[in-house]
Amino acid sequence: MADHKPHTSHEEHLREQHLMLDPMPRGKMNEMVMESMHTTSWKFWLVFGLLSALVAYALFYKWGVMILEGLGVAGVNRPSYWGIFLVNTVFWIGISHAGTFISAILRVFKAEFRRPFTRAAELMTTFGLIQAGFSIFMHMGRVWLSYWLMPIPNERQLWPNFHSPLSWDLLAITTYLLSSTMYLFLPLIPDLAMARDRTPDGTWQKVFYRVLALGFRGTEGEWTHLRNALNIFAFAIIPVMFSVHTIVSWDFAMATRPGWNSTIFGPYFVIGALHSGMGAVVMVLAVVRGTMKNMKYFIRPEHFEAIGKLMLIISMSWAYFFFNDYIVQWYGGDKWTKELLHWHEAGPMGWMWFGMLICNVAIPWAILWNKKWRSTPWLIFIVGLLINVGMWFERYIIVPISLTINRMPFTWRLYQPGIEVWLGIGTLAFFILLYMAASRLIPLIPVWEVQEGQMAHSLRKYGRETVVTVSELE
Amino acid sequence: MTVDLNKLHAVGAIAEEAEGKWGMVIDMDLCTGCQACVAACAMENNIPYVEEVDAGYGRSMHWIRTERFWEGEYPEVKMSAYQPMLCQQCGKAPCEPVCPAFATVHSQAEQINLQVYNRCVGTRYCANNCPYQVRSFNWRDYQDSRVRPEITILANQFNPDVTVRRRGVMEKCTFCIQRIHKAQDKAKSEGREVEDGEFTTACAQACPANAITFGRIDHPESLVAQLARSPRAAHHLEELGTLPRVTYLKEG
Amino acid sequence: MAEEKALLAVFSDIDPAADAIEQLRILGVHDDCMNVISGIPVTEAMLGRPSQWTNVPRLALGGAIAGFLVGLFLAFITPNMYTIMVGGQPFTPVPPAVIVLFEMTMLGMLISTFVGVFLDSLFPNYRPMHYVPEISDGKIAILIECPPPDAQKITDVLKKLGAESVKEAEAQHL
Amino acid sequence: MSKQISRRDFLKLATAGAATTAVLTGCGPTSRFVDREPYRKMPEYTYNGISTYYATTCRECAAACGLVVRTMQGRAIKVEGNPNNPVNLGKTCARGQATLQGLYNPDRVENPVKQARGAQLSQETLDWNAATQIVADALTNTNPSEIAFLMGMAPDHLFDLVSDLAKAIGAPAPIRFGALGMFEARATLSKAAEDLFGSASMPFFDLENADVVVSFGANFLETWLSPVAFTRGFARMRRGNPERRGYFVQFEPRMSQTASKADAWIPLRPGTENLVALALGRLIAEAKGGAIPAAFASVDPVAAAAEADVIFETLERLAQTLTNAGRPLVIPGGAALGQSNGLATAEAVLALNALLGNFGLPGGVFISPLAPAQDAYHRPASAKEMTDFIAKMKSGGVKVLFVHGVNPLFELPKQLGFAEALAAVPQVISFATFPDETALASDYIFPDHHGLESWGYQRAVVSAKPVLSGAQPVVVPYFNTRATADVFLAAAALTGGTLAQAMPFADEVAFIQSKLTKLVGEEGFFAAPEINSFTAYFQQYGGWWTLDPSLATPSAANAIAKRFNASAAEFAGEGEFFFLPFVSPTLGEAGANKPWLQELADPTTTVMWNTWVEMNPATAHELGIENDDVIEIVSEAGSVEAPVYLYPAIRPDVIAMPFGQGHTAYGRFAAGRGVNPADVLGVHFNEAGDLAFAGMKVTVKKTGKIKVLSRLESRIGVYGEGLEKE
Repeated sequence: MADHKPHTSHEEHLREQHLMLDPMPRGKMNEMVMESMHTTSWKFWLVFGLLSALVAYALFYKWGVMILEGLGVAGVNRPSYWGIFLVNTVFWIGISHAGTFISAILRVFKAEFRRPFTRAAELMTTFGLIQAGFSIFMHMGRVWLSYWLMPIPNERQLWPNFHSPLSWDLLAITTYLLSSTMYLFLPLIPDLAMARDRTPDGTWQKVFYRVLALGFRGTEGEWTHLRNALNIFAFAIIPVMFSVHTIVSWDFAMATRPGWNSTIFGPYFVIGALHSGMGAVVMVLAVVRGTMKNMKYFIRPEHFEAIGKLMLIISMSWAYFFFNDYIVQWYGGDKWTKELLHWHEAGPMGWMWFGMLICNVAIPWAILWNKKWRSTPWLIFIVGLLINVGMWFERYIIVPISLTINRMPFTWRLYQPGIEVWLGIGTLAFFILLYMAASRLIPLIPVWEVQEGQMAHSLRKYGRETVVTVSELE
Repeated sequence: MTVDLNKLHAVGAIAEEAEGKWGMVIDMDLCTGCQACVAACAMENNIPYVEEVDAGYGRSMHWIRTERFWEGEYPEVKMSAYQPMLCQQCGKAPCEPVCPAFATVHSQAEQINLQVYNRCVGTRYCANNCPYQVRSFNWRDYQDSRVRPEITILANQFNPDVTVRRRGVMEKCTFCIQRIHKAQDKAKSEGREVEDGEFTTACAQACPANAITFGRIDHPESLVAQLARSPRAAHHLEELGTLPRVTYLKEG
Repeated sequence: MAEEKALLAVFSDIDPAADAIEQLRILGVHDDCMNVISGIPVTEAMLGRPSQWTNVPRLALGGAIAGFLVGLFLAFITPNMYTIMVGGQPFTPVPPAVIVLFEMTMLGMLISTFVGVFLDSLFPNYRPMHYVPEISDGKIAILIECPPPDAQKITDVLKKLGAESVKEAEAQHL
Repeated sequence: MSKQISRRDFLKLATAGAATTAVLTGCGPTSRFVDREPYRKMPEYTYNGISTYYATTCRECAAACGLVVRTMQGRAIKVEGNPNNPVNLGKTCARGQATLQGLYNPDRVENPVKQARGAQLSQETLDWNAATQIVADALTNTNPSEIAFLMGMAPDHLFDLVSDLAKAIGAPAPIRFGALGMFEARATLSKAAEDLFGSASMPFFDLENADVVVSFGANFLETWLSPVAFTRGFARMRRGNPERRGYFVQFEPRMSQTASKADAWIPLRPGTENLVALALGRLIAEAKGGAIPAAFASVDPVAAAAEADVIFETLERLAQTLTNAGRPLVIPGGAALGQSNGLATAEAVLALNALLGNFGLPGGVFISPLAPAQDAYHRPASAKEMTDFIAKMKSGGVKVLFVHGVNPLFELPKQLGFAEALAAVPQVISFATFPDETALASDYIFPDHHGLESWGYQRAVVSAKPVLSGAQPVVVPYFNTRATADVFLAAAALTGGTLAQAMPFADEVAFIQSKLTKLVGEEGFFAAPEINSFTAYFQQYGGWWTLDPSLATPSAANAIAKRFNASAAEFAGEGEFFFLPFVSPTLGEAGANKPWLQELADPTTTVMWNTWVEMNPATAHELGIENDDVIEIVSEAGSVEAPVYLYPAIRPDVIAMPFGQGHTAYGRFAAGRGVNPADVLGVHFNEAGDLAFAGMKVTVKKTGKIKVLSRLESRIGVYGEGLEKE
């Protein structure tokens, strides 16, 4: 980017700031994106190798051990029957919400700043859901029979029990995983075609892109069908997204347990999911911007600034829902709920409760209000990280810490994580590994969408003021 | 005006007035906490022991346990009555609807809560949702002789009427359903009804204090039904509307 | 297509391409014999082209209805195949059924939307096709099918209107 | 006995109608046992899916509860109580239930072995002929006065046989001992009865029919004498009469399981039970008016209450309650008698009963009847008698020692020096079923069957009706074991001569029949005209007992006329804490090798699989001791280390510890687990010769180590740990 000069005109300043006003020839842009995929240093492969080893050990080997020996190698017990498995499931499903939020809601509301990072966010959705799936299957005592939960009958025509929130969960997560994968793939097709066109014959990448691009050329018909489909997806996937985390919350809210049996859990979980999801998006964007070639062009402080604003709003909403949940429970005066709230705050894991509030509310509010601070990639990366820590704490408080307290005080017992720590690290490593692999294989920047956006943006003078104008092209 | 709450909650009324209801009365004034019921239950139902570390970590698999609490401080300290806690065989069991695999269901014939071991996939949702926390999970292969060589010999004792559970399966008190069925089969083959007191559960059979009584709680003249009408009778966590089949007789 | 000839004219911008389309129409090339290939979505209106017909919304609706029916089957039919009482609830309670219906409807709709794109666009299609890779670099190409005698005339017109190149399109593996 | 019946006929009769639900079958034609066979090869009379029930006797303690064991395809499946047996009337305790895990225990002595006092169970197996020869040689080649028989507490057929054998060869009578007898202070009770009633018998306390019960340390709901019978009696006392609820008070420094069921638990200073009993007597006598009996004349109730650290008004109220009670009963036992003044306490309590006038009345005190076919009451050896025996061993007075059914290396206080005494005996032959400490320290182990594989009979100690409980094998022996009685009989036959003539029995069944002959024609639960039918019924019903109680009424006059010395107990050792060992209610003396008994939560602390030290939380906090801190308990006799359980219901000056763990052998479930409080017990006796096991003071030291106790309870939910409100 150009150097800052005191006499730089306002127009130039705007172009510098906004990707949409800083157009570049399509061919050049394609080249930058292809370059970003193919410029791979030894550091990348080192990290990639380490993560592969970690995934092989922490996820697959340890899981194998757990399958063979039983869940006794984990820390789950009576009464904390669920433990970190469900914490991670909820956490990863939460992460997956950011992709949909950015690419669907912001698309519907035509928030133009979304354009360069919709794909990065959608990848998080799909990869996050894969980890959520791992986590929930790990949690099962007899995972080899997990197909019994699918809507297929046994030989006596006994189908799964649709009274069970877990059955709803299965339907919702399956729907969401399939939808978000399709929603990731559809806008990817033109970019895969682009990559196909720029990949020399005779390489395996050529075959890869050829197959995945499905023969897309960009004819009028193809674009029309694609645009129509994307519009339908953008609208339809929003309720699916809301339903997924609401249903996840119902796994808890439907139970006759103190602290869980709360009507506000649905929206509270959804907003929490967005909170952690947005935090994860800024982390990913900061890393992508910092480590991949040419990304400083596509991902600019303006994007962090815009996401930062969203994060602030979501953090406030989370605080609102949290307080709503808290005060109703507190005021109710139920004996067991009171014990539970006391346990949250003053129990041996009380530090986590306060940590959650600091990470989810205090720090975001303290930093994100300032435009300059929230535009600073490393700072907002830290905020995103802390929000994710805080949201993980929140789920940890909801699952194993709340499970400690029930209506039978004789059984109350602390939960000490066992092998599930490894498994959780395994899912995190697998998520990063998938992301790294994807960054080498598919264009992380939806080039055609950026081009489309740049086409629509222009500067216009109103009197002395130069302003950005966006035209409706679709 | 009197309102029949059972009529208002129509479905609950079905469960409450159902035929074929087995029930239990436990006299807490008599229970001495001696653990005979626990041992008898373990022997009857092939319940695994989990050894010291797991037992101390809340993984013991007793289907029945005696709870006790303390009141006051020395020297005014008093121990509460021992309360044997086992599956309450709820008429409206919170554990049942949450199982995605129909592995825990309400038995229409016996009016108890069944656990179908071979359909269980181990989500442990039922155990979370059990207000009485009486479900136990097979955290490991406790009954596999490849894991525990001593099982090869100890397994000679296993009751062939009761399944041996493997890892990853939830289990709980069944009101000794194998005994119920045996008695019913015998009565049927002799062309009669099962008589009150003809058989009983392993815990009730062992209890040296006779604190546990088992029988048809829907027959008003049976001993268990008479005891359940005692002014000392109470259900545990009755306010949750689970319609427990186990009645406790309080002290005093 | 034995008697038809395919020409591929490549333009660098929208305006000359729109002009070319207008000119071609004057030359008697029917809209059905033209196709615009672009690297970014260019609306029909920009090029003055007739609206494209798409089946995607209809397929989506059909999929939604099918999904809803599957949901009805799961929520209301399957529990009656092997009736089991759980927690004193009815065999086919409505509130949980709403969730099943919603999820299955959405799943049906989104899958059929996705499949609709494939059906309408004849994906996947790995046969040789008329294409030049520059399109993905931002060029706009017009693919014209015309009788062989008109080919030269059309080529000349298009070149005059600013086409970067006009050549006989060869079907090639993409 | 006129003719021997065949085994087959015998068993056919023996199992017929064993219990209400019994299926009547016999066993294979060639075996006197029920074969354990693979399911594809079924024993005769055994049908797939149909259980066979056999009546027998529980051998887990000496109470002689009747069992009905459910077997299937030759495997013992489930233990149920024998509803006919007057001792337990169909009920069982946890230890009885778990006896199957002793039968099918992975750590049994599987063959006769030449143990040669090794640290591990020897692999050098012998055949039974060689084993019998070794026993025969030991019997013939040793000076009879230098042969000794050491046996378990149960008064059973083997004791009778060994007594006859000892008499025949002129050896000293067999000695019976058991840790339970030591902790119950049986010798003290019978000595008190002898002093006051003139006969050394067991007093019988009619708990069932009492309405106000005061117990001085008697843990009758746990292990004391006959816990199942007393628990049933307790239940009848509490709720048996619809008109009133029985009232129960326990004096004990620590709230035991028994005390936890009391309406009032009164923690008194250890060793002052004597004073409190006398004070109560005086208060009652004053309330009743008239002259104060001699027994209670010397005590000053206010001073006694002060010395016992009991509020005087509490005693006054209790005296009032007892005075007004219709059927008051006072029971002495357990740690109250295991003091230097234990005998005085027992006598004071019996005198208190005499004052209350309950002798011979329902809900009162009686003299236990003799069991059927018993000439006189034989009590197990007291610790003092064991000390004398050990001295004899040490001095070389014992050349051959036969040990059966007892594990003195584990059960006796270490300071008694049984290990050294054992080393001084040239030949030790053990008949242990399990490789316990004493068995491993023997020259040979000739394993006996497990109780469920054995024939026999056993006399009930605590029963209003005289009971001879019958035992029969319910399954074929799992291992290459042999009944000890058979070994002795075979050895006697080998020796030839007078011994063979004195013991002319082909096997133990013939011997048992010879003893039962006396009962033929007697009026009882069943009557049979001749011995064959009698023995058959005997096995069917699980024993023989009279239909009516035959309790004798002691004379009250002596009891209240005796003048007592009202002084508290003396304590040995320097230290700030009274040390109170008690028998683990779930493990008993020998349950540690059964995994399900280990897994049972202790009723009061809910600890599983380990030993703990109970300490008052206030005291512990003063000393900076927390839950699970391992402390060292130092007594004059030694020291042990165990983790602390902050027990809210124990006197601040008392620490308590369960007995039952701390094995160094005895199989995988027992060995190396917990500690044995007997290791710190000093050797002091009361006037009756019982060990003053609760008569010690100890010091406590923090070790800095931590051992987390496995508890069933939640420390959060029960003690509010982590939930402290500021």
